[in-house]
Amino acid sequence: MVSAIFIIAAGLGAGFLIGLLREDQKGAAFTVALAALGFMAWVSVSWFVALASGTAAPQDIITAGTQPPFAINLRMGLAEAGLLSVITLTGLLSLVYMAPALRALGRRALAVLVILVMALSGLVLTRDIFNLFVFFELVVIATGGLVLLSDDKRAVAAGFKYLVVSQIVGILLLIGIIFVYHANGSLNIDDIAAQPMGFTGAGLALFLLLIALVVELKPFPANGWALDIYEAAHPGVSALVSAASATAALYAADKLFAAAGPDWLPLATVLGLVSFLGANLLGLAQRNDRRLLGYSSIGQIGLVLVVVGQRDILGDAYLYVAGGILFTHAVAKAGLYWISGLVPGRDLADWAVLRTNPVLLFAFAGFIAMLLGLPPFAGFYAKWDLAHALAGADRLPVLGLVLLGALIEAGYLFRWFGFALKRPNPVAFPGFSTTGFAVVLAALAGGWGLGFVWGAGSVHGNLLLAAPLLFALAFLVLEPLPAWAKNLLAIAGLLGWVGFRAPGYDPLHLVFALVMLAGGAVILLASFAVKGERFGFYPSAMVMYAGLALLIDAQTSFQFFAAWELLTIGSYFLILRGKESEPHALSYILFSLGGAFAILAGFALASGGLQPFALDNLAAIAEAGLPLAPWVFLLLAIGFLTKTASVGFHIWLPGAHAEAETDVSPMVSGILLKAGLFGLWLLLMHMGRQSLFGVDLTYLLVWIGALSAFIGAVLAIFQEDAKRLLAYSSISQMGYALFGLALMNHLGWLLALMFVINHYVYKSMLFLAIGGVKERTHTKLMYKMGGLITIMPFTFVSVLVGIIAMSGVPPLSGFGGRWVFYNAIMSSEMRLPVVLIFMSGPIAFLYLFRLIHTIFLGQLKDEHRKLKEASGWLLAPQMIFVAFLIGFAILPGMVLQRVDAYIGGHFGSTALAWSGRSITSEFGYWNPVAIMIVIGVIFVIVLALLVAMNRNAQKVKQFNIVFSAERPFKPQTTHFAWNFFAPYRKALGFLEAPHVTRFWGGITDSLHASADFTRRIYTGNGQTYAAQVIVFVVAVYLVVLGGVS
Amino acid sequence: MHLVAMAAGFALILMGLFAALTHRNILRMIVGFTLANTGVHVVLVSVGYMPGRAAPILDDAVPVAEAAARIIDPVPQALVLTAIVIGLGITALMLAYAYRLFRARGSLDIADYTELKW
Amino acid sequence: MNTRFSIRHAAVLGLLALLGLAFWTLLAGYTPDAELNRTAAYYAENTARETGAQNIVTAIIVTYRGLDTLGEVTVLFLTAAIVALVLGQSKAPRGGTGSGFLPSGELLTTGTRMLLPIILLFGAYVALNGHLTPGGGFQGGAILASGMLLMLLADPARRFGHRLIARVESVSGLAYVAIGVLGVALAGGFLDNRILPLGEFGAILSAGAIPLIYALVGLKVGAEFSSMLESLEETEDS
Amino acid sequence: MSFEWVQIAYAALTVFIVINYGLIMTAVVQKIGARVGGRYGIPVWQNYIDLVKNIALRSKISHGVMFYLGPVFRLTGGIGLLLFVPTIYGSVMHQNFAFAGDLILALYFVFFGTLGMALGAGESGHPHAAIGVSRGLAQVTAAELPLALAVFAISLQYQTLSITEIVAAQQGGLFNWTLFTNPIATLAAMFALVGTMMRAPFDVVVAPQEIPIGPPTEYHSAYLALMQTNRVLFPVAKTVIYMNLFFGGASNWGEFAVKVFAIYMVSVLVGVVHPRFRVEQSIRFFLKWGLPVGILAILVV
Repeated sequence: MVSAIFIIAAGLGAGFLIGLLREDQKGAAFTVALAALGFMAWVSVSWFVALASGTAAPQDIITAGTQPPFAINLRMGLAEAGLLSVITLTGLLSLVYMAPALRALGRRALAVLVILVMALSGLVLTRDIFNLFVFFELVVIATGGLVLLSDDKRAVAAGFKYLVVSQIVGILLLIGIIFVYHANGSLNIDDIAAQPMGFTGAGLALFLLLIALVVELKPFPANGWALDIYEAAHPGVSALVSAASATAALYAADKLFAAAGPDWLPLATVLGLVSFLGANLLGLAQRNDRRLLGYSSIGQIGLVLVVVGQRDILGDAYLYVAGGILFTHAVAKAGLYWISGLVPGRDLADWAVLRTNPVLLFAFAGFIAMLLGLPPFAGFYAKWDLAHALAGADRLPVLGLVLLGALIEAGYLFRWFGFALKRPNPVAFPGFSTTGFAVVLAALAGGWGLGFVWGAGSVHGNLLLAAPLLFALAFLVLEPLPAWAKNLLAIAGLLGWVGFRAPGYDPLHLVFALVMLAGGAVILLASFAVKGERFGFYPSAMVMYAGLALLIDAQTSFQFFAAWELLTIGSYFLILRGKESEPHALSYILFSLGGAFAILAGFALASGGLQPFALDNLAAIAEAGLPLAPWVFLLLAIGFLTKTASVGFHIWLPGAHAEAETDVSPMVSGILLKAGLFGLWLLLMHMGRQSLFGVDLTYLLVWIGALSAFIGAVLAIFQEDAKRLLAYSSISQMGYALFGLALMNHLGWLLALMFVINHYVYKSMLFLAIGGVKERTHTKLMYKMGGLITIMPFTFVSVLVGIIAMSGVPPLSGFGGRWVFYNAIMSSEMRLPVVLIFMSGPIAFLYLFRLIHTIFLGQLKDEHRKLKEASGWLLAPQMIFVAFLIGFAILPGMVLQRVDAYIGGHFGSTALAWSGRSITSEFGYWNPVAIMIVIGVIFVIVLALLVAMNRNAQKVKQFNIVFSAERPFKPQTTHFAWNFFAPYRKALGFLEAPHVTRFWGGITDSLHASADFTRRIYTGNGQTYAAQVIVFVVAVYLVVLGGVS
Repeated sequence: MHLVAMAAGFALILMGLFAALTHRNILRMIVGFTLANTGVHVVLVSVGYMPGRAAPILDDAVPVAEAAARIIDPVPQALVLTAIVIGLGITALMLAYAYRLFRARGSLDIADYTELKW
Repeated sequence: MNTRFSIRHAAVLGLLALLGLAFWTLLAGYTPDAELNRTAAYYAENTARETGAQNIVTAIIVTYRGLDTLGEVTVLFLTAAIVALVLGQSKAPRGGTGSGFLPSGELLTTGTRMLLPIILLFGAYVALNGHLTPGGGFQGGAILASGMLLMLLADPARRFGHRLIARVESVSGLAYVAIGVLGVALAGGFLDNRILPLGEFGAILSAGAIPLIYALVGLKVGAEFSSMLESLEETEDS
Repeated sequence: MSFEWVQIAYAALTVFIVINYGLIMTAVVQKIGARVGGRYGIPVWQNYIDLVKNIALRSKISHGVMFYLGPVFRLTGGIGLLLFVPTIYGSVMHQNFAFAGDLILALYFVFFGTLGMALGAGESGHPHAAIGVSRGLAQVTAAELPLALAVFAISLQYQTLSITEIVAAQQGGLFNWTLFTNPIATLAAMFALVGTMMRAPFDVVVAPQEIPIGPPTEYHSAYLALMQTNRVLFPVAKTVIYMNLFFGGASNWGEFAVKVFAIYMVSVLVGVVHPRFRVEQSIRFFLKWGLPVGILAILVV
């Protein structure tokens, strides 16, 4: 194993050697630099591998043949090795990436780069505070030099501001160092006695030392200079600063915080939180990509500083957590900066150019996911453990703030991704460097690699080894295949998985598995209608299905949450595919992530930090009647309610479902919503009733359900957009299901189960049908259609069956749901919420009739006369659904009987009596077959009568109607469709007022406003920045002083 | 005595910072920082100083045997040398930047270089 | 100015007053050691034996804290390089520079001729005796550079070979690093000066590698300062 | 309850009786109205004449399949509703097909005819039809609400959803009727009755003056005949439910005739003394008066 000292020696040697070369030997100089950095990287990585695999022991390197503290010593441990690997590799890649700029500037620039990397390594290795200072100054000077690489004229000014601030930091450092030395009689970090946090002499000296190091981390709000560097410097340099320098500086701070002892950790926590929240908040108002990345870097480093502040509770997990976040951030941020070097424009929307290069787009998505700690990347495991440690140590405020900050960050990052995917873009990449491209890919690979390593190190098992996820990721490789081939594979995969897993499931799991996965396969039939390659569809869709598959399989809270995140991401990318869906996809992902964080907090709270936490243990918590039980319940419930789009969290749904592609709408509506129900069902199954401040939370849920059912229906009848109408009706239907679940009785759950199945069937069917119509008429506005029955008879039939089923009119399956519903409410105490449900029933009838009438009946428009029936691939699943609906209507027992028995087992209540064909509850009875036959017979008889009486009725033309004794001349004027329920609006229009939208809108607006206001502290004046740094230091000093005394 | 030196050092630092924070002329700012650095160096050496002892050089005056009792703390002196050189380096760099800025815009007013903000 | 004074200056004053408060706490809490602390004591007792240097400070700088010094040298190297970068980008057309200067006075020119050798000699002396007497490579180097400065003043149009300076600079740097590495190979660790015999205590050729290193440092520092002066000199409006 | 073939014959009989009863009753009601108004009025057999005339009509047109099926749905709905509910309590003959489902079935099957009718009218392409449907649906959502609540109330009261059992529970004396045991629920239900009988003040759906008879605008000949049949059958079928739920049911055809007539007259009486409501007015009316009573009904049970 090569001693780490050679990393430094090599760096210095190379630097001087390059100086020796002639100005014109640029090639040679470049080679030397490359060799040196390569060597340094090789040493670091080999150490990391050796230490991680335990084949080598940590090494202390002494210099001058004298033991510390009398001579400077270095240390190479696991953490150091990891950090060095990141730093040196970043340096190496940056060298390649910046090669043209560096060559242009001459060999000296190369020397500067190499020495910068050497200095950063020294920062990590050294155990001597003054030596630390020396390396710091080296970093400062080198950075100051590299800033010149930028062709941006403003960079020089930025560099100067940076030097000004570094002067102040240097002063503080030196004062701190010398007094610490005076107090301890040693400059060695390991000798820094843990001073009680008194502010006499040493304590204060230590404070100056720490605060100086913290300022080096560019903490909000004393960081204007850093932002200017990030914005103006060459992207390669920014990458280096953000990935390597910040990482090294953070470790330096970490070393001293570790030495300073636990009393100082709160300082790190608080400063970190301020930085994390502040920077992310201000990021909201940014339009310049590099500056935005700067804000995000500052935020992330702040987050790691928070982790540093938690080292007392993290224990052995400390390196795992801190490393997970820090490394992922380094890789992702470097990658993003490198991409920004390829993107010509500086406005966020200019990233739309990435669309011309799918690989870069994929990289972009990957890096964002890494930054946000989404699975399967390393940050995910780290965030999970962090949350659990915080919850375990009752540091809930910290947990809450961290999650809040993460949510804000998600806000601007995903908005940005939306821009990239949806904003107008040039047809091709102007000027595009292949080396840069390669470097980006390297970073991407690194990110995935980290994800794999962290997964391997996780107690929960490696997500990247989960079969469904692998299957989904495989589609990334298969992208070049034609859509039909991928579709075939996808369907096979889904069915295969269900077939493979189904035997192990209990009836309830089985129902969900069939609806979500087998059901997904059925919907995928419609995807055959799409020609071409359909880039990006299958990976997203399959990630969503993988998430669903894992969700059903989940045994522990971790597996559940990981699956939850996966299906959220997948569905987000799916929804984002829609033409107009940019804002809706954003609000979807934000609500979903918010919900996910609530779930995370809930699980963390429940587990009390002990992992792995089996889902069944929720029951134990409930039985133990711990005071935190209701809170766990509340958090988890909130998380799931965001997914079911219950009223209050519903505003994302209409846009998201309505703007999605034809075959995506049924997936996200018919299938995805069920994930929320699944979660709620698990929750209620395990935790049962919980009451908070005397309020029975299930009672609350009943109200929310009823309210959703009602509001959803009312809003649906006022829509002019067919798909929005269906979307709102989904809110209503989910409300029914939630209502049923929350009734907490046997029939209530059966009701919910029936809604899970029915809603999947008829909503998927209707979305496909309406989607088919839209693809023919190119509009979603119902009043622009009309009279399509003759042109699209099959579509009409499926819509007809769909609405009969949904409205609960006998004989179709919807009625069964209503019947169970009545029996359920009769055996429950709830009275008032029922009123809302009663009301929403007939209202559903209104919007459903509007749907079928204004599209298929009434007057056919001239421009639609030549249309054709929807594509056969769209009709195929619809016909399957029609068949199923009728079958399910006649023989509901086939599906429900086992489930019924299972639920009965859970409640210890008597199941329904499934005698022969009739179903009997303790209150009433119901015989589907008889109903079907009776109605059928009567219908046939009456029809026969009619035919007998006027078989010779003649078919007349469209306008042959009695119209005030006149013949209408235009379908537009004759088709009564727009604002169809005007009287209703007159009577109940006030229910339409968008209070919820205003509420959330108000929150986001105020966030943006405060961000835009606050960021004006960065006046751009170097002097002001310097003053801000001092203010920051003094302020913290006074606060801590106050805290101590 | 030593306190005087140290106090003077601190005073220098504050004065330097005051200059650097109030003068908008870049050169004056640099001078201010140099002043502050000098102050830091004074503080550094004053920490090592011990009344009534000799410089840490082992010659006939200070035989090796009794060195420990006779000399002052050598470490700060070693440190201060490094600090001085580094301070010099940064100052030189700042001057170069100042020159470059002046070339670019013909102004040395720090307030004129605020295109980057927010 | 006056209008701004009342506001900004008052604010800054208040701010620095608070900072001063912190400094004051340090000052008040400070009591000089009666005895050398353990580190210092160690040096006092072992320097002679371990490094054979009379000047303990030098021993510390070159050996015990050699890594610092190496970094320090690197700082100068970097600065020189970057200054060259910064100024190099606004370089004057070849030969054109300095031509605008009046030839400096007779006195200065003659004085330079007389003083320069002495200055250089003195510089070398200071550098080489660092381990015995106050002084050392940095001081020596600075003196050497001052000689260069004097020459430039005497004849602004004068140029030294860039290559030469660069060579000296880099070679001495490389040698320094090499010695450090040798320390790992032959002695107790990086930059251990005992790769050469410690020699007789107090002699000029003693204290192992220290004089060598200091000589290199002197050369390097001198070269670096000179190159900085050069760069400044060569900017078009000097 | 299980099925024997003979029940079909019985059911047919029920339908036959009810249709004729309806034809005459509605005519009688008309006549009474006329007499009150000082006019001579139609002969009581007028409905038969109209029926025959419509069937005999020669000009017959169709606007399409749904248009054709509309009346069929309508009448199926009427007959079905009648047959899913036991007509005469205690009589084996007239239990009809009540074994197929309980109260809930009846409650939801009401919509079957409405839906089919609306679809048929929709395909006629006549704006007045669409307007009529829109009005009708809008109004029914509010009007049916009190009934739903009242039904919930009494099914809680009797702890069953089976109509037969509910009727059984009301036997043995006038004061066992729900009317007296649960007046609030009954009152709520009556709101719904008045609101859904297509009579003033809630007949804006067919508002002859503005939108010539609304949904059926385009219908004629045999279509109209079917719908006419339904128009006499359906109210009776509905009234039967009310009778069974709130007025102790009927144990023989005489009682049946009287009770149905009496209940039906309620809506007639209300109708003749009130002007027509606009839709939003009737919605507000039901929400303001019907709904609270209904809520009260389910709260006090």
